Amino acid sequence: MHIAEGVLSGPVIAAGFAVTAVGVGIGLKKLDFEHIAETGILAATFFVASLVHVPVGPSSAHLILNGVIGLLLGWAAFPAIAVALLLQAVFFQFGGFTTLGVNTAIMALPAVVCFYLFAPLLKKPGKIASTAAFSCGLLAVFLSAVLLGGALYFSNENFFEVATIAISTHIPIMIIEGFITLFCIGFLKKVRPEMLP
Amino acid sequence: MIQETFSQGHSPIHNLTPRTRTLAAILLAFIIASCHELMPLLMALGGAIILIFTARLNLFKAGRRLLVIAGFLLLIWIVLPLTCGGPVIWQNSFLKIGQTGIDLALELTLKTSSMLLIFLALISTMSTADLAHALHSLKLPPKLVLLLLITYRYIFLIEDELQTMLRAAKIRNFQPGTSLHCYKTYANLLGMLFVRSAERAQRVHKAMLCRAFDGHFHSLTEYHNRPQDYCFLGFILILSVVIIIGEWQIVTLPAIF
Amino acid sequence: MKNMHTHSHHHQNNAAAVLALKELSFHYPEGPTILDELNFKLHERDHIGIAAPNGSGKSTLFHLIVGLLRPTAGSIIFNDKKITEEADFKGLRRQVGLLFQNADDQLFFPTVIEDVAFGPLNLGKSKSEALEISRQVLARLDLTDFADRITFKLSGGEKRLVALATVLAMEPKVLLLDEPTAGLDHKTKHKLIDLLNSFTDLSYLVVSHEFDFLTETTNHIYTMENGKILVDEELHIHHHEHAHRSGKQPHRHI
Amino acid sequence: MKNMHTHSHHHQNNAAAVLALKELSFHYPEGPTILDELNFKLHERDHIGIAAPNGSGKSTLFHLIVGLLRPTAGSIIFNDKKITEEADFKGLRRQVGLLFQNADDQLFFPTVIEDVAFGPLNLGKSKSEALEISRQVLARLDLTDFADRITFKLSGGEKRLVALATVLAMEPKVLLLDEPTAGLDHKTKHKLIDLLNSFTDLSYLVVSHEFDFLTETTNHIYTMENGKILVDEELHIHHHEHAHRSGKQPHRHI
Ligand SMILES: Nc1ncnc2c1ncn2[C@@H]1O[C@H](COP(=O)(O)OP(=O)(O)OP(=O)(O)O)[C@@H](O)[C@H]1O
Ligand SMILES: Nc1ncnc2c1ncn2[C@@H]1O[C@H](COP(=O)(O)OP(=O)(O)OP(=O)(O)O)[C@@H](O)[C@H]1O
Ligand SMILES: [Mg+2]
Ligand SMILES: [Mg+2]
Repeated sequence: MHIAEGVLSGPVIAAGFAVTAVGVGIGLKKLDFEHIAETGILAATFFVASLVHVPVGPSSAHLILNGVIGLLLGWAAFPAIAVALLLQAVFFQFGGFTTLGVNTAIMALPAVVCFYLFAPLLKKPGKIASTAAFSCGLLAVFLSAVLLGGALYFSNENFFEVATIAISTHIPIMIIEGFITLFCIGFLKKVRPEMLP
Repeated sequence: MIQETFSQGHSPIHNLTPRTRTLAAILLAFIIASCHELMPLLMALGGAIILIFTARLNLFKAGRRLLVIAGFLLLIWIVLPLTCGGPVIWQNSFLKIGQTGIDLALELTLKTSSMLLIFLALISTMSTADLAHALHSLKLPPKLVLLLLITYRYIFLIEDELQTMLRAAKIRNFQPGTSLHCYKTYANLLGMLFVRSAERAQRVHKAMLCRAFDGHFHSLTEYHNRPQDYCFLGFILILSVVIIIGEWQIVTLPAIF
Repeated sequence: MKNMHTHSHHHQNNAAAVLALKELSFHYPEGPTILDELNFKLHERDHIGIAAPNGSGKSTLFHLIVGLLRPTAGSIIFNDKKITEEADFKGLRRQVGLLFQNADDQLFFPTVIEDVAFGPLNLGKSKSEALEISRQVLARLDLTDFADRITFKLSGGEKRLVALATVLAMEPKVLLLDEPTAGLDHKTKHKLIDLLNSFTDLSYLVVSHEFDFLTETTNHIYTMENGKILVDEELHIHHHEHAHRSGKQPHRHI
Repeated sequence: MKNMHTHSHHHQNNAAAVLALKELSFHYPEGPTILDELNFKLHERDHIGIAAPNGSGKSTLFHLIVGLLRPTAGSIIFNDKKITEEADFKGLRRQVGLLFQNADDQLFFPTVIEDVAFGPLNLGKSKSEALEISRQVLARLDLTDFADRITFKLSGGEKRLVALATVLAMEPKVLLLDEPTAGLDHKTKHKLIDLLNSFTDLSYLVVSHEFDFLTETTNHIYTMENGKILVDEELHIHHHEHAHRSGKQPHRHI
């Protein structure tokens, strides 16, 4: 999920950089050197995983996974996502320098919110944890879609319909991300629970 | 397969230091992002095309990169003329096409494509390692630079792991479809990818300790500007000024400040 | 190099060829030639070893055979049928099992039983049938107790055996084994040797850098050079020595 | 097992012990005992091999020696000094280089020269000194042309050699090599053998499952069992045979 360059207005670009600077700042501060390798390699995994296309009916969508990365990294999701997005810009021209702030905020802010909302619930027994994992995947994408829509709308009110379309096309993806997050967290819980918060 | 298609090459652009190119790309991107008028945007597109030719990029491959934004542009060309109002250009009983939407769609098309082409010509012509060092010399926090270098180093390895696992699923007759079995399989595959990455991260951290790493990142790269770097920066400055003047002539001063 | 012939000149066998590669050529996009008009035949119950340097294209060859890569020229003939379409390869993959160079790449479910059952499920078996097949295969490899273990926490050797179980659960007629012994200790290696020698009704092709292992598990050893499969006479000496040895030590085989 | 003694009984050497492990015990949190009062001495210029089954604790032992894990009991003595604090281990790690079992874990920068220079830079060398050292080490390993290559595009064997270069750039006195030959072809293996044999002024400890490799590169081969390092007489027979062989073929050594 990203916004192409040239679409955003000056104030929105500035706001995006402000949020991202704060988030990356907190993330880097919390990132002691014990965890630099981990964050870098998980960022790489996040980058690669988001290239996976899953079938959605006759078409396909690529995964977003910011819910999972939020649960795994907490605030460090900010620098990790910023780096991954810069690499996406370099490799695929998804976004560029001016949109880096907004695009990072769109993905990382929901990741951190979901971390605070759902991380404590993952340790609870069966159903609660599963529901939390599913909601985490769903909500992270939903919030990202809303932020993306908002960034478009605040850039130019004429983007209202475009923003609405962008948000609504993400509805099936939210559900799929919910399931993927549910199963993925279930996997981690069985195989390497110490990775979860 | 992730590839750095344009990073190798011989051209006046490839001969510039990565720092010069990065600085120029960032400057131009922010200037173009703040423009709204036709003339300066046409000039920006002209500049972008000159840069693409100077970088001697394979035009076919470069053109294909424009497809990245094609979907989005198609969407706005369909939606905006119908929804933004303004003087009516054409209408029937259901639809009304307005001038405002067309102007906006044109502005976005010019902006997006010129920014993409500039990025392609200046940034995609270096390896990401070079970009990281350039950003370091432009005062990006060292920790973030190190993160960028590590992420870049491992994406290829991890992509390879992912592709191999997908192949392993394929030879066991896995067929993707819209089904829970499919999503569950992908989720497990990705879970395994995350677990393997976390294990690898532990080993990498240990390997870093073995080489006396203490959290401080020292870059090896030093940049020395050569005449061509100054010439190029001069050209970029002139282009920027021309674009800004183009924008100013129409927008009155108080509106910008 | 004097004492090397291409495979087709040398190998004579009157049994039916299960798998034949004809003038197979391959290069990665924009890469150099990896396979160059390679000819090869695998007959029923053939147990063939390939020992060749790093990068000579062994893994690539295996991936071509099961259709994970497509040849740039030449053809793959399986059970006398030329395989070209993805649909044909799908059928082929049910009968040709590939053990990857790295077992970790092949195991992506949390528990062993889930992983082994994944293939049969994809083949359209019901859950209970898939579980039944998986249990049988695990029993055959002496891994019954592993069913509920977490795959990721297994040792290297155990992972290799479980990966083999996932392949066998597809009930293949031909096995392709890509460096099955790398990083394994002697005990596990011998378990693998015994296992392979018990596969009398299967044909298999093993890639390995370890001649001892190849001589104990195969009837012929070839090498790869310049994109072709060659017979290496020097290696054949090893082989005959082996035939003699294993004749004396039948207890090594199941 | 009859013909096995613990290491300390057997190994006699009057040179100074660079590294001594005394009654070293270790288990992972909540795991079984991996090392059990292990005793071991490495003397100056000792070239020692360890061949032991998967999971017997070889990698764990190496990680303990360089302080990546802490023993649950016993002590590590380096240059006659007992090492307990992280600060001491930091000093030790400058002199004891560990080659990891997987080269990809050890090469974490995009380009070869950056990676090799990373250690010297961390040791406080200036950029130009670090570059100078790195170039020298690469030249010594015949890798001069690799300086600007991208690490992830190297072949397995090349990665292993570059990983060795990153270790040597720290100018260690002792090398710990964890399965340096896994997955390498014969040519690269021989390059490694020649290289190790040229390290006459270093002590090293090599873990490998390949006896041929150990006999060509070490003077003693031990095994590990029940958390201890043991002398395996059977292996020593191999060893003597080797001593004889390499005496005849001095051209193998640099
Ligand atoms: N995806 C790829 N893209 C481009 N080149 C590749 C790719 N995979 C492998 N190669 C190259 O193809 C050649 C053959 O590789 P392959 O993995 O088949 O060799 P191999 O004989 O299996 O080697 P090893 O003994 O190391 O496993 C090598 O030179 C390798 O660098
Ligand atoms: N991080 C860990 N946590 C818990 N147990 C571990 C961990 N790492 C290794 N082990 C266990 O410790 C034992 C020794 O592992 P180690 O890796 O030292 O063996 P090794 O002799 O190097 O084996 P190999 O020949 O496979 O490399 C194994 O049983 C392994 O499962
Ligand atoms: Mg291979
Ligand atoms: Mg080990």
